Amino acid sequence: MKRLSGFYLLAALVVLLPIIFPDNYYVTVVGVTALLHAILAVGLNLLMGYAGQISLGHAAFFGIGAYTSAILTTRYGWDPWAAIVVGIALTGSIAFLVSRPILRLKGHYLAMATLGLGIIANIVLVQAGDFTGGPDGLGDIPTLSLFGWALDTDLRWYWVMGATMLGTVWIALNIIDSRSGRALRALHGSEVAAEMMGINTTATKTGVFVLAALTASLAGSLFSHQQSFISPDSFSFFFSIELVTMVVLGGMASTYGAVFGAVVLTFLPELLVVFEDFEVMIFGAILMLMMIFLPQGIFVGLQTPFRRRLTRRESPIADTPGE
Amino acid sequence: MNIRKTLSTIAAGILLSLAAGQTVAADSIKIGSFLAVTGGASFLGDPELKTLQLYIGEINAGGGVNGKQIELVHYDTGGNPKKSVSFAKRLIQKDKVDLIIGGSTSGSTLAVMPLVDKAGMPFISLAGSVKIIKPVKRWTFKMPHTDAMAAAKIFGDMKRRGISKVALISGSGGFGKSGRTQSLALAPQYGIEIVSDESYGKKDTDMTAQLTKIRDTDAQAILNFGFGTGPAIVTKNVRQLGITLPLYQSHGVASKKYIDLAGDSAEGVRLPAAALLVAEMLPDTDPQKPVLLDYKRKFEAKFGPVSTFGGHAYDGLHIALEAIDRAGSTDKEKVRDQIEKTQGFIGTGGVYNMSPRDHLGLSLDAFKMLEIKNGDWTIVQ
Amino acid sequence: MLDQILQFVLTGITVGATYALVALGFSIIYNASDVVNFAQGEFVMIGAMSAIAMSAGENGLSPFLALPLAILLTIGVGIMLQRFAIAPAKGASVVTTIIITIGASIFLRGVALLLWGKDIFALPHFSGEQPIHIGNATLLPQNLWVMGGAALLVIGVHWFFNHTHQGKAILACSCNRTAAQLVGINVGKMMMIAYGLSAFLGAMAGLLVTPITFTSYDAGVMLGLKGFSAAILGGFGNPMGAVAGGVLLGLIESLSAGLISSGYKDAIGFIILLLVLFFRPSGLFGKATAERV
Amino acid sequence: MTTMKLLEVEELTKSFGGVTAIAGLSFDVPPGNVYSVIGPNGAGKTTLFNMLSGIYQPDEGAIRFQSNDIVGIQPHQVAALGVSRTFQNLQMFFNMSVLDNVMVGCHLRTRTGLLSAALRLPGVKREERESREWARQALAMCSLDRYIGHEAGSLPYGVLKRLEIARALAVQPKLLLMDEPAAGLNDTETMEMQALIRRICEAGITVLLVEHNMGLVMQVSDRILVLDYGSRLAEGTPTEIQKDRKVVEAYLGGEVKYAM
Repeated sequence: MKRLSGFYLLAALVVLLPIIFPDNYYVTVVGVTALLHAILAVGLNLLMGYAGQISLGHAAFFGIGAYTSAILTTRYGWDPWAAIVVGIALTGSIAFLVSRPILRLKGHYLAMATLGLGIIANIVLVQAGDFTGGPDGLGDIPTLSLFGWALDTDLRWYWVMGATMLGTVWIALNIIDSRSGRALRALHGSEVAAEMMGINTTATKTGVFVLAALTASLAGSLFSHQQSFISPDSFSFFFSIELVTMVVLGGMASTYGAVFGAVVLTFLPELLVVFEDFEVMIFGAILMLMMIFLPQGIFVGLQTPFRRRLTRRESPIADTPGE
Repeated sequence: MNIRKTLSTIAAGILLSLAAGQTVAADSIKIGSFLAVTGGASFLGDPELKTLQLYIGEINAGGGVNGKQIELVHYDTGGNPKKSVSFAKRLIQKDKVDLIIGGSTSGSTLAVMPLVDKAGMPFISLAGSVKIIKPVKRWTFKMPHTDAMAAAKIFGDMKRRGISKVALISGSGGFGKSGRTQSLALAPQYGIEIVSDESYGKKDTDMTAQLTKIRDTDAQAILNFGFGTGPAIVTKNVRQLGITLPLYQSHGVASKKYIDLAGDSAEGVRLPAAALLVAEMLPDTDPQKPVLLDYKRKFEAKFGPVSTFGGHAYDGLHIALEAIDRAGSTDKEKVRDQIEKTQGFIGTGGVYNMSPRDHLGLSLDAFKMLEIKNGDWTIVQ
Repeated sequence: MLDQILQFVLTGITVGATYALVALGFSIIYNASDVVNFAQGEFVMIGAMSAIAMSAGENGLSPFLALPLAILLTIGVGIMLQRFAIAPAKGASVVTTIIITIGASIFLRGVALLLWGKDIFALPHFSGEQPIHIGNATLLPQNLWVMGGAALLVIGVHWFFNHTHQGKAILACSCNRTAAQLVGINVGKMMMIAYGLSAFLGAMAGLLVTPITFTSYDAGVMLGLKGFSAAILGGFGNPMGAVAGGVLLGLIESLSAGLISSGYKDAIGFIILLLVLFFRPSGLFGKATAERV
Repeated sequence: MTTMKLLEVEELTKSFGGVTAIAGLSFDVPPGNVYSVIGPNGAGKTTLFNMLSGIYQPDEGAIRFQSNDIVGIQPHQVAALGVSRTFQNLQMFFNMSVLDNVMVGCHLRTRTGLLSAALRLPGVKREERESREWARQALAMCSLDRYIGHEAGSLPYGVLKRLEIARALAVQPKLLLMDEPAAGLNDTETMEMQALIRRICEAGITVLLVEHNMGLVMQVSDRILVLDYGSRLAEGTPTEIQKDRKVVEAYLGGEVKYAM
């Protein structure tokens, strides 16, 4: 299947890395974080890259998932899997409730509203200390186990996170290349025209907003069980910005770009630690330069000239347009 | 630890003495550290790192420990717990350190505790929260006095002054929140009623609204738990509003910077702090005095005014190295046991007596109640 | 009770005046170039930090020299931001420029960290710290400096845009860049003036408030965030709306800290902001933009 | 008589901040016709279109499409009833390919939901194939076959004008609103457009046309409505309109010389 060839390549990479580099810190530790970020970025990309609805508060949904899992398992002794499901349901409901008024807004107003939402969620995590553990966080969150196979090593978490990431990518690719995906992209292109094609843009926006939130919630739950400790710092405004940066850095409206952006932004600070005090400055400079010279994102920006050369040679009868 | 390792250790020792002056030997003691050197808690992490570097350099120049050089592997967390977890893993798995000293903030420390427990890695935390050592976790130790001890010290002083109604104001960061929780829990034991419970954000620039409310209560004193700019602004706002109630701060402001920022408004403010700040004023009979003066002299010669936070790193490093020395190896299990057996160690924070039930080992005496007079610290007798 | 409220209001206006200046800076840059400049808060930090650095120590400059130099330096940073980060990315999407300015703010913070370290610094109060009493409420002379300074700056900016040739030229650029170019306006120069003006406002805010609030290399983040919120609350792209939004946000925070809950005061501020947007999707004083089909 | 009216507009009024754009306008569009609306700039033609397609809500009056009242419903619901349109200022999905643009038009003819799409359930593939086929047909009708693999953003203006029509046709509308399809086109392209409008009409789709090119309007229309300041100046066949004294004075007199 040509449509999914990129996906198979990605899957092969995810599977081969720990086999080629067993017990490598960059694979099993940083790699797991990169995979987690990729799940979040792919979800957010559906909303931002494809549907064109900016969100600067995505960490809130990540946090709701994480905290639901943490609170239900540590305070009420729930089974982690049940907690994940409840977390997803709760996040979905919250996202659904806020989506209608928020998605009426456009551009910078939407950015502000989502940003505000994220900050409010974070303040609640900090202030509702009796419930959330406050800024000190919640610890002793049990790990997951799959059919008696406890996820107690970094490698096992790598497999689970990798599988989830691939699942998310697969679903995202399927959606984009479908009736619903075209509806998303259409409303990004022109909301009025999309309406005139019979697309209920309000419902479509709500749908993708909730979908992105659900993905974030799942990622949050996994994060919670993997780290076994969470605190509000991990769900702050800065993390929301980081997620947006991943999507934009990789290239908006490209699922592989989102994965790529997540990987780059996870590894970059890891590699920059050697610069110590210069790290912050260098990170800022790299971010600026990449966006100035590759405004469409690294992945898309580097891919486009290459692809254009391809399409020029072939006659334009390609059956499936690129994602 | 098996014989082969011991032999290779000896061999390495010989090689090392041959190649005297070489910095890092193949078999060195690797100390890992992750600290909040940048970010909002940098005033903790910065002096901590400087202290570690200063003393490790000095010890290496003097031949190291057990003939081994010490190697420091450090990462800056920016105070972010998620980064702390990732760096702790890096220290354990990639750098394969022998021991970790770090976690400037309680959030960072609490985040890595499950990890070090699983990995069996001795971990000396430099953060304040009482949650770190209560309940005791096998592999985690802690140097700074707890926030509960600070609250107890303050309430004890208030009780002596006949204060029974206190207005509490705290920062919304981990330190402030945890201090608030401990204060609320401890107050009844000292017959103290908390009549007002306000808070402020990390980057807030004005607390007059909260303090105006406090002014209109019947509080007899104000207690502020927080660090960074917050406490200095609180201090200034208190005076601006003409509030004459005694103001207590926590050990979170125990550095000269606080007096600089708050200026005249800081006059009469009381706070519990380690003896380091008033080293010169201690009686000569105090066993801590030489240690404190020595640390102060060395640190200030290179970096400027000391803070108690850097002192925690001094204590942690020396307790760790003494434990390694006693253990005769860097076997993690043995080192852990030896840290737990630390007795009568005189550090900057006080005299440490650890036990399996107490991974801090400080008593309330380790805190001095200080008052700011004429822009300097004085000891309240 | 009334005394309390008076105190809350005085506090709110002081804090709000700071927000207003930052919001005004956001607004000017947005008007001129359609860019949301998330490095706006860094201008405030650079103004304050450079003034402190230049006047510090034995050989430090006198404040009368250090303050103007700090302002000039900040203006220089603002112009360089435009030249080297915004101008080369012409035609980039909104989100891309947002990331660029976020990158710029991180970069500037990194430079400040290297140059001036991580410490917290203060500037001396301009005219003493003897509180002024109004009934039972008090304020410091510096509070008056902040309010008065902000008011003057706002009036100045208003006058600049409505009564000077260059001010009008910048407005023309914001309406239609091509048309502005055709009537002989040097768009590049106007952009630099707009960024310079924004940076100037940031630096002034920094100098005015630092005696009260202190500053450090990372002080710009929260100010940037609050300034953006204020600009949106007032209606993005409406300079006077931004000012009103700033003062309003300061008042909301102060009053909710005093009357409702200090822990949730920021949350209350954002909730009110969200409610305003739900009912007025273009902010309080923003023009509703009907979609042209 | 109801069968003779596909679209009925009754006493329609709309004003913007005191300026009346449409004032008490009434007309009927019979099925199978090309019905044109002309009038000088600012006569309210686009405002009328926006109300007919549900984008604006009228202040007063009624719009009935096949006897369904469509005042107060959303544009996508209007589309579902069988009304499609093109736009004066191109509203292309520039972020998508030509084929995808037109496949969006097949939205109402397919059912796949988010969930089945996400999991690529069996029916999805078949629907995709159908949509692609329908899109190709619509493209073929507008003579756009050779652009099928292109990105919409890379096409010239004239092609985009036709692409917008292809997209609207993919909806399989009963009524197609065309807002200045010939604006900005050269003579050859205008002739092609004229032929295309006829083809669309012959395919059984009623066309409501707003156009400034009088030559095209007179050639292609079955009936013409002349608007002036939001109200009806005249209505009739092209011949009637050309003879109408009011029209000639108010409008054609000035402009038609240049246009024809």
